[in-house]
Amino acid sequence: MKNFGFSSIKTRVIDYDRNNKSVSEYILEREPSFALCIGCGGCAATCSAARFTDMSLRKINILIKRGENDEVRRLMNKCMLCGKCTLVCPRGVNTRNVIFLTQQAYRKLDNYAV
Amino acid sequence: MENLFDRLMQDVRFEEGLNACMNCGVCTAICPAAEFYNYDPRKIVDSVQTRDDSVIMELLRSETIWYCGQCMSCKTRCPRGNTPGSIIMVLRQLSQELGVFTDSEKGRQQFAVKRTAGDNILNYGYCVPAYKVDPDKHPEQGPIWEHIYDNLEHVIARFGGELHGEEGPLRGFTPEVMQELKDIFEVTGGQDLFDTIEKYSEKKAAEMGLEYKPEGTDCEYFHHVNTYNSGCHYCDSLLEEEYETGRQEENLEGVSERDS
Amino acid sequence: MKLEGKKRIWKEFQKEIPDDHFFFVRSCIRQSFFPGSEQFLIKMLREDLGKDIFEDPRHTTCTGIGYHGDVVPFDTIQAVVARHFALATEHGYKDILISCVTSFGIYEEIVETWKHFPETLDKTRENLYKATGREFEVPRTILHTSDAVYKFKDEIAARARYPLVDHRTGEPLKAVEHIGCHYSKMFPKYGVGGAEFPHTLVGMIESWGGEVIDYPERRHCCGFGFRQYLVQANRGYSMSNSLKKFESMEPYRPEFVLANCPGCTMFMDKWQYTIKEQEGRTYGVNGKGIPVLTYEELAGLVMGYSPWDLGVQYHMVQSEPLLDKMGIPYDKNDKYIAKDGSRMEAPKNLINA
Amino acid sequence: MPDNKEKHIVVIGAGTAGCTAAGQLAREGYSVSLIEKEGEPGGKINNWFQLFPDRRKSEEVKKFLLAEIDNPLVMINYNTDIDSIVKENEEQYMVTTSRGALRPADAVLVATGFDLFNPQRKEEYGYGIYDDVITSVELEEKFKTGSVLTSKGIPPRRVGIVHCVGSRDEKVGNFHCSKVCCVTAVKQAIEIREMLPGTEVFCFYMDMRMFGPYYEELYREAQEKWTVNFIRGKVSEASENIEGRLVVKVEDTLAGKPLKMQVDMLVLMIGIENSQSGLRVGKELGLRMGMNGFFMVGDNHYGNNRSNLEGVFYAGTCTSAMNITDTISHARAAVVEIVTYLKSKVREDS
Repeated sequence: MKNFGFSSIKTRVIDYDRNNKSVSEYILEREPSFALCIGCGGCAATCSAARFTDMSLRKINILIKRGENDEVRRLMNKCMLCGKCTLVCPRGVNTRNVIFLTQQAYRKLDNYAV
Repeated sequence: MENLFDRLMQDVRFEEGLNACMNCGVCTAICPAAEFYNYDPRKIVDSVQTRDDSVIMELLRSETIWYCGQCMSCKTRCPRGNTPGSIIMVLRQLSQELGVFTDSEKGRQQFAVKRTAGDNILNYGYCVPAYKVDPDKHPEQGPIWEHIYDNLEHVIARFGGELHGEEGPLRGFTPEVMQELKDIFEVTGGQDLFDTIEKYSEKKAAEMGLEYKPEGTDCEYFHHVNTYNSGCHYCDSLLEEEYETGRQEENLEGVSERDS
Repeated sequence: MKLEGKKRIWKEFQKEIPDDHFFFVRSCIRQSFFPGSEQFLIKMLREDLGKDIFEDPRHTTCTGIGYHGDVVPFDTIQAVVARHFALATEHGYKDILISCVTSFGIYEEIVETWKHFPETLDKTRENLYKATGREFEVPRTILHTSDAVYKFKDEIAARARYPLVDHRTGEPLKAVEHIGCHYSKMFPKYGVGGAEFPHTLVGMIESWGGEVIDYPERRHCCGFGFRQYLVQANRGYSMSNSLKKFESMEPYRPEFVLANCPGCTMFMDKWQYTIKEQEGRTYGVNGKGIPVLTYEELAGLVMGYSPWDLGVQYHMVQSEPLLDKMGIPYDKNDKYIAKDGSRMEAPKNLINA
Repeated sequence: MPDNKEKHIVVIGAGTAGCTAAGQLAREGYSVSLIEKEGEPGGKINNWFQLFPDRRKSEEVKKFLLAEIDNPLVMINYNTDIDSIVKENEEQYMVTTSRGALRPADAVLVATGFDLFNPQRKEEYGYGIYDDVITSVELEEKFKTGSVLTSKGIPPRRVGIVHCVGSRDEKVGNFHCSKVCCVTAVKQAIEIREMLPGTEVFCFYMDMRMFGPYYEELYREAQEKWTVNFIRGKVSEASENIEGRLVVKVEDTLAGKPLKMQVDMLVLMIGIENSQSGLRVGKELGLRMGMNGFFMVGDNHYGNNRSNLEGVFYAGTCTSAMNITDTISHARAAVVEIVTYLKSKVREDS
């Protein structure tokens, strides 16, 4: 094949119909408060990890719901499970447990896939 | 020094293009660049409207202002009458004037744009005349282009024209016409911008240890800026850096039963 | 889908298109990549429709690709465009007919800027006078060449020898139209039908017997992106955007794409080749490519002109499947002819050839 | 009941504001002519099935309005348009309707209400073109019939709700927020989920403006109990795919990425504008207009029933977007203003 010097690029649009939302369902089943997030960003503002990385719990919450799993995997490992986010959430979302369940869900997802 | 925001405001396109953004994302939703680059025109407008010089300077040095393809689809939809595409054009202009465009990989490409479309204007009176679209540099134009390029005189003649003739397609321009174009560039700052791009590109080439020639497209620096792609502009690039599982995901259905 | 809804919009966004006396301005891309289209436009307007279309060979590029490639300042392009206006003024023309959507968009942007910021008009007059000694009047109307073809579409239909129908079944041919972002997204009022449902190409296709497909990515950009194509390292952006459109239109099985903008016409054609080479994908029926035509080429085919005199053979995706459907006769051997009238060797590896 | 029958007030519009004010004025003993262009009272309330935030049937509020105007002092003129209003002398207005001249009016109450935004003006959403793009009002119609089906006659698997259609949008000339659409969206989302438990609902919003009592609670209930999904971003365009499903493009601004999604039905939360018939009355009278297209009130804080004309007052949504509760309060406040005004006139006379 000819060398064109470029190739097609993978889209970064969230394709909601194609994405796998089972992690979100897994969390919602076990931590119903997950549904209550209003995206205020209080969690992200207080987050210890966010000071040193591009971790944003607000964003993770949204990305889980949209099934953007690769990015969630990348971001969630930066959480230090300090739990400050849970203290500030105005909607009473148990954010610490959400992260916990997320990690659990991906472990299961990835293991069962083998 | 003059405040950067005020300097941007001197351009009528900026004044017209920036009202008050409410971060609705209607621009990003249909932006062809946001589709493929790690890019969000909404965030650029939001950054600019902070009027914070350090934020603006960061933009001027960034990759992000160079992702826009200027399709202007954003203008059609914005409920606040902003034109992110125009704002970005003015940011790019300033980035070049200040010489900070060479700080970014995508910004450095301005040298390639200047040496091709830019120089074509003053050399031939066209932005992209057929005879300057070398098939070797444009393999994507395919075998039909090789045919046209190699037989341009015949192709133009078939449609009643004369290559470099007095009128019709790909006619040649008289020295008087070319002089008028040059004079316009001289009077309106077009030549200054060309010179600025050259000056900072030459400097950057030296810094990078790449050969620079005062004209043409045959030097290491041109080749570098025209072809180099670090690959870190896309969503995948972030993932590859930090996340290393190649596993395909499966549906979690059934996991919950097994879990409980 | 309810067509009445679109018709209502089309009625609202009608554009005043003069009947005669056009000052013609060429496109850099068109005269280089498919010069047949511009030449046929002039011929059709002059000879078939009896119109006055005037061209001053001293008009240069508008510098639009440089402008949107960010190497030409706004002041500079205003003065270059003003010089074109000066040429029109010199010959007494008030209506500019532009053969390029990029230029068309720029002319609109400039004229609108002059309205909103009169000081920029003064400055442009001063700049142009200083550089060239020329003076100009702001034109009465700014027209894209497709506007003119749209205006005369029914007259063309009246001369149709090969309407846009499958000549064996009488079924209308299905077509995709691509209007080009700068035609009406920036200033919807300058485009026939506005920004969301432009009618220019739709009107032609329907008037000539075809059927237009509305597909999800219809409004999406072809991906030209100026610097995103000019610089080789960026071309993935350009191709990926076209690819997205092709994937979206594929299920509708279009027979051809009718494009408005020179860049779009070229890219939607050439990227089909590159995508085929790189990914082995084609988007037409039976593994073929989808021919991408200009509105002049289409008008000429409908009116019965030889496809090779229109220049359809100079696209990467060849039009024979479409010609066969329309029942247009042709001799493949006449496609590539040299200045002296002799036949040249046909290029290899074209799509649909 | 005080006897003020000699004094006559013309109330233009028999919607929520007009009916409330007419009834209250009659109870104060004044003669009222209530002018309504439609054949029945209630105005826009007739469009609605259930009301936010408590989901009571809109018919109940309509019953209240009917009871209000069931008073011998209220003379109702249905199917009647205003032809002209002329200030007769220092004191009175001569109102001529399509049915003839009325008795001179000592005060005029403009309660002309609102028009719903015509979503055809937002071409990018394809209303009137794509079959399953409907308005919030058309969804209420479906609720009234007891079933929500797409144009293909099947229940939608997924419904998208677009906030701010015709509101907060310079492109259509409306800078203002229509206030009630956010909570309407939440209410309708719940109703859909209730009626069709298998249907997913997505609300596309820019800001959730839950300004009234129990609105925020309703929003929370929508998330908690009904798993309604909320995506922060203004929908940029809708189109139809080959299966006839709608493809919605939006930026998920909280994720910072564009998002596309197929829905079977797209509901447009159309905003509130001053009504065309109200604007004609305003022109006839010479009422001052606000920048937002509604009538400009005498004072934003303590005079929002007053107009620029002596003896002409406002009630309800001709001055700004309002919910029913606020409209009724505003109408009652208008009565207080009118009564005070008429009494001051009596004192001047004597």
